[in-house]
Amino acid sequence: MTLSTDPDAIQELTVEELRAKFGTGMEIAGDEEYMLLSMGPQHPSTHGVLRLLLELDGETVVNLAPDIGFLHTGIEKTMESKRYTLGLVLTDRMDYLSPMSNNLGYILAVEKLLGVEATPRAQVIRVILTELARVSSHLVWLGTHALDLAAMSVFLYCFREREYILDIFEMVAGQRMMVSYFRPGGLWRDLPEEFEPAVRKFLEFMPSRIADYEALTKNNPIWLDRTKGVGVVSAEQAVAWGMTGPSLRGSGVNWDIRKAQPYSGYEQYDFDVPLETDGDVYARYRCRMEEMRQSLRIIEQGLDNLPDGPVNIDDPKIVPPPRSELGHSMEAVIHHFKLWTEGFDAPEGFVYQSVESPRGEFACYLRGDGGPKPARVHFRTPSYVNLASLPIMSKGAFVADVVAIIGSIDIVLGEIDR
Amino acid sequence: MTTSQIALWGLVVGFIITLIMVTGFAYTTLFERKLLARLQVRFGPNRVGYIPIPSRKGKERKLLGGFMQPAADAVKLFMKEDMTPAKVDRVVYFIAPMMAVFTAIAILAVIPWAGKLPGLPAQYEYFAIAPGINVGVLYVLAITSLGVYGIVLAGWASNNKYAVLGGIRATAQMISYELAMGLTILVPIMLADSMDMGQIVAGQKGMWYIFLQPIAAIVFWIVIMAELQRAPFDMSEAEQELSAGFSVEYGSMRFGMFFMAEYMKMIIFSAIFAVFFLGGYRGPFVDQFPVLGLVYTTLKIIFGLFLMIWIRASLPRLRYDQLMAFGWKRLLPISVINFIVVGVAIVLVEEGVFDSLIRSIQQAIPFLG
Amino acid sequence: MFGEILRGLGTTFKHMLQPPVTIQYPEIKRPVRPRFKGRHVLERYDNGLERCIGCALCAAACPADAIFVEASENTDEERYSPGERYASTYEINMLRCIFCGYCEDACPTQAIVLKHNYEMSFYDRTSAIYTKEKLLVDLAEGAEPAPRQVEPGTYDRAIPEMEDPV
Amino acid sequence: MGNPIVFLILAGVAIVAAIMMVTSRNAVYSALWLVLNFSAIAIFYLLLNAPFIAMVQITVYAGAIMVLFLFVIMLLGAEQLRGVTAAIGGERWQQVLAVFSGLLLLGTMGILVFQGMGDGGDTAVTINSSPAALGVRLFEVYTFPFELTGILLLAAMIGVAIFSFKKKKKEES
Amino acid sequence: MNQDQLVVDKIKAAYPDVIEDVVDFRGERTIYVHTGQIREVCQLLRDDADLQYNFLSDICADDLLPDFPRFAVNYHLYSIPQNHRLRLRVWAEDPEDGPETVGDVWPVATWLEMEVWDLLGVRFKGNGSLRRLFLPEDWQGHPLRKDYPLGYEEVQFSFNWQEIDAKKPYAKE
Amino acid sequence: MPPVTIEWYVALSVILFLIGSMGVLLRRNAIILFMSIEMMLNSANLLFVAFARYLGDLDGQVLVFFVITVAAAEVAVGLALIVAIFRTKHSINIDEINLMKG
Repeated sequence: MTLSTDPDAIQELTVEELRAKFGTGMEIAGDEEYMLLSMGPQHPSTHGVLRLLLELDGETVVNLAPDIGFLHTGIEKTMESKRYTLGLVLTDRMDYLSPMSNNLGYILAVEKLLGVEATPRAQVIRVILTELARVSSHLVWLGTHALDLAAMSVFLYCFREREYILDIFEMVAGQRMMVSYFRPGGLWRDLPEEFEPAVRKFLEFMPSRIADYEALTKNNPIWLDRTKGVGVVSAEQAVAWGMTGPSLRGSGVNWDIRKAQPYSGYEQYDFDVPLETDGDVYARYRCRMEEMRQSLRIIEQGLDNLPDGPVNIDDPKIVPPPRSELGHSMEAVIHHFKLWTEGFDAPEGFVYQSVESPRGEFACYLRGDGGPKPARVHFRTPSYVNLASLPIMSKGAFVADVVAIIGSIDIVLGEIDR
Repeated sequence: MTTSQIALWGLVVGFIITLIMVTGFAYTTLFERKLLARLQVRFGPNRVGYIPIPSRKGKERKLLGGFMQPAADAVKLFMKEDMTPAKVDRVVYFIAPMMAVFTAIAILAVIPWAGKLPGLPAQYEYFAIAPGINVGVLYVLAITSLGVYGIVLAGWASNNKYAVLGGIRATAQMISYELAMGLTILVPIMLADSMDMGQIVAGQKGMWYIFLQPIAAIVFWIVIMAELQRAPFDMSEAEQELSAGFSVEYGSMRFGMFFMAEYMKMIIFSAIFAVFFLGGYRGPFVDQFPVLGLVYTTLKIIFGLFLMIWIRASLPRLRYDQLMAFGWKRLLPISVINFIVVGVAIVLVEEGVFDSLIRSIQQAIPFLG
Repeated sequence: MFGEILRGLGTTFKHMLQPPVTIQYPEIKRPVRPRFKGRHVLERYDNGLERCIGCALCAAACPADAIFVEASENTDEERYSPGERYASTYEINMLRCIFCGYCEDACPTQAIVLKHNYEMSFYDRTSAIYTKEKLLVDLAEGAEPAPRQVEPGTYDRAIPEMEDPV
Repeated sequence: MGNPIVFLILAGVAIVAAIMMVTSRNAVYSALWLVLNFSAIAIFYLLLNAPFIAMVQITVYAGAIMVLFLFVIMLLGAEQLRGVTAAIGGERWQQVLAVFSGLLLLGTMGILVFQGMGDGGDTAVTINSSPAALGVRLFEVYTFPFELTGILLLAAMIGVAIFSFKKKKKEES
Repeated sequence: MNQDQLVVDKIKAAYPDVIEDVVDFRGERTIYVHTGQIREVCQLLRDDADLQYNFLSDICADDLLPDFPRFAVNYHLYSIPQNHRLRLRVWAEDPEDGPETVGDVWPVATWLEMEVWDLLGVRFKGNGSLRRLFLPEDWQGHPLRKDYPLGYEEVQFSFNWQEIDAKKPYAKE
Repeated sequence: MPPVTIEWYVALSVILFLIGSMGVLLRRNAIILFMSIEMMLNSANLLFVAFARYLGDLDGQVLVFFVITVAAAEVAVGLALIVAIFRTKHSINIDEINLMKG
């Protein structure tokens, strides 16, 4: 709920009105002794434009209500008026920290709806890039999380490595963040020559960099004090509140979609799913740090076993013909024109495709009505669902802990508000 | 010297030192930004005021990059609109930054900067604004304890919940850490058998107290960081939690005054740490050339600043309750025990138990002057 | 406890001795990768004719509706591009462009290409409309400018032979 | 015992601060005026050759006790009394009693002062009031009271701790 | 026996008439459940020892405007122990009289239903916290509905610059 | 200008004490009331120190030291009481907190 009319309005609401507004599950108890503190949307550590309404007893959080919608851009609605391929660019802009995962989720849903499957080479490339995106996303998470706890150097070190990954993305897709590299039926183009050496180099230096971050965080007594036993969420609570990703695995529930319901050939890779049982901020931190290492393993296996062959499926109804054919094949020209003006028609029906994004289960619900544009697109974004459990995690914590907890569930407001 | 001469001396020297301090504060900010940047593999400010040096790679801003940055900052702060938010308590809102700066400057009075410089009045044993005060250490404690007013009043007057939280945090923190501070300060006092800062420095001839009392030195350093509200103890402004805490409603030079107070206090407390544990202005050949004392003091201050900034770059922030627990449950017992141990040890030394040990250490490190 | 804190301090100290990684932007520019999608240009053939044939596929492919194309008929007396038509108006609203590169993909003649220039800031919003004059590349050395008069039947084929981009 | 001009200025500051403290509606202002009053008195101590006491006055009173007051005022948000009775006033008989006893005290003082005015002069003796001398006196003559004060402080500490514990228990149950 | 079939059998055993249709598409099973009994079915699916659909992945609604019933609500269920996905789909003829909330089966449903209500206007019975989540609280209508009027920002080019610029709501100096 | 004698200090001390006692009698705000008491203690302290100087005896200063200690203890307990009362009564008006029930 965004208050559109009067910025002061929230101050003037009575406790009963507040309770009515913020409803069950996250209600404001409303005792005069407590102080209402509005945190955000312009606040250094709400990771964008999240607004939290805190009810404080001294510095202890009695109640907390998240208020979102400040970044709502109506992506789901917009996509209904875009063709399947054109809608892809919008998915980049949801979780802007790992656009590759979003692309993958959407593209897999489109391919599922069309009933096609990408070529083996395309699948491996997708996996490599998605895992790179996962590492880069976790780097931003670690940096901002550490910054929330005022360990400011980690932030800059993380961004240095992230820069390297973004450079790889630029090398591959021509864009650093809004890549739109995966296309229905395959990829935009094949990998460039310099891709493999660059990634190999990354694999070489990254473990020592992770060790550097851990030197500043992992066993630091202050870090432990700040993270251990903070924001605890039990396994039952985590499942009941729909938490996914490292936040869920930090509570000891072993569920990783890459393992449980493999897509894009994840079953061929040998990797572990890091699991912690404490369910606190520190456990989630440990999970993500370990996930970075596992991602590096996956990337290495992908590079080692990168098959040859085309990156796009051989279906001119879905994939535009190669440029070299346009000059001499009338058929190719027709397909090219038809694809770029009308797109392809998807069958009637609906599909639901989940992928494991760095933040958790990213899923795309896609309903086709036989035409070139989706009739309904819905994204189940992990940050949005994970945010729901913020009130139960923060109850009884301190204001400073709330900051740590927000950091630990790694929310991206672009994805929450869509 | 008559009373009025003493007062005149205090005024003149005080004015000069305050001026130096204000410049020093500006360059401390630059030092912090530069050093922080280097610790984080960045450049730091290097645009304002540089000497372009042609190098193989082309134009690089190498030498003295950014040495005019403090001036630019000052101009920016002065040029900004000096606004007062609507619902603040105006009087207190105006007083608070002044209180902060006042307490920072007042401590300067008793700090010894150098030994018996040439030209110093005959009865002064060392160079300070007000030398020879027999309660110098207590004076430091007293003025330090007033330092909290700037923050508390700013927090309260701003009529902002974040500011109030910052103010309350600062109060509790300052009061808690002052205890440990008082108890650790007792250690050099006991060792030097005087509360005169100059006597404490003089007492460190041949042996800095940090080597005699490393525990007290570490505790005192931690307490200094807490008193200064420096990371990892910067509860009251806690960027990530309270956005800017007590100073959230301040802007332009009024904010600049808080900034000034903080950085001047950084310098001053580095100096105080040097006086108590690093032998103050003492160093090799300082007895022959008293002017060297100024150099040593400066070097030791820079070392202190370096340490503060380095720690800030490396450590996460404590939580408020952990900070209090740390102060009361760790530092206070440590300093109490340490203080008792030192007391017993001094008596034993006076009885002559450790004579040979001390002599051998003194022989091992003669360079400390 | 102190050991770990010292390790952290050591890590930052280690970094202090490394060269900074930031780039002093206006003086030193980071080279972009060959595939980088920057500012658009409208390409020409080596002989000076425009590649754009005014098919408006780019406009259709644009997810942001940022391209406006108006096509006119080529004549042999006044020939801008090979084939029947050319773009008499070609505009990109850079305020809307998201640099996805779909226009480049859709273009059947490799006329619109996203090049490596990323310094496109402007002071007023009207400068954000990139007209054809702004987009069109400069003539190569010795090439004739378009429009020009040509022998009839020389430039019939609108879509040239092309190679797959790397 | 000090320069009369300095005395009068400081006395003026102290008295004005005291009056403002009592009459301020806002408790924070009261506290600030009281800090000023304490500081003035601390300077009196300096004039009276008691630097140690002066420093203790500032450290303990201005630096700790008043900060504690401010802390509590801010914590409770009790800058001003809400509703019910006016900030100054009380009941009629209290006002009468206050004024009466004030006048009584003032009269006594007047008599005392005018009787003694002028005979003493600056008879003060210079004393060695260095912290060391004070400490010797404290520990040699007043050892027992010193220990008693320690016990009093301990008792106060325990009392305060019990207060805060009670509150926590109530919350838990 | 495969999980898909087991689910259908279990539901049928407990509530014989509740399943309206079962559809398989691209390897996903959709069970059309009678609107009135969605909560009971969900409870069964979560609690049954062989099913254990303990994880509610998502709730999303469809607006199938020309058709009737117009709204359909999808519940994407997942069973972590069985590693199986399932979609329940219910029809909502009148969005104001939507299905019952499943917030007491999976607490997160309260949060997810809020989004559905905000964007599509399907009101879940018993969910007391339906409020504007993404949109300003004074927003009219539900934008993901098919009959929601679409706006279009006319793109400015040099030929229509003046015309559009004149209509733009620039701030007054 | 006559020299400053001990009477001056007596006078100042009495005036301060007087103002303090006025505050105690007239103010309703428990915290201000408390502060008035502190000021009365201080006026006594001033007298102690003045007489210590006058008589050339350190005992006065020692007593002040004790008074300050006791005052610190008193403030700690008193403020804790005020906070405790405020939590139950939501008021620090002494007229409203004079009942003996919680």
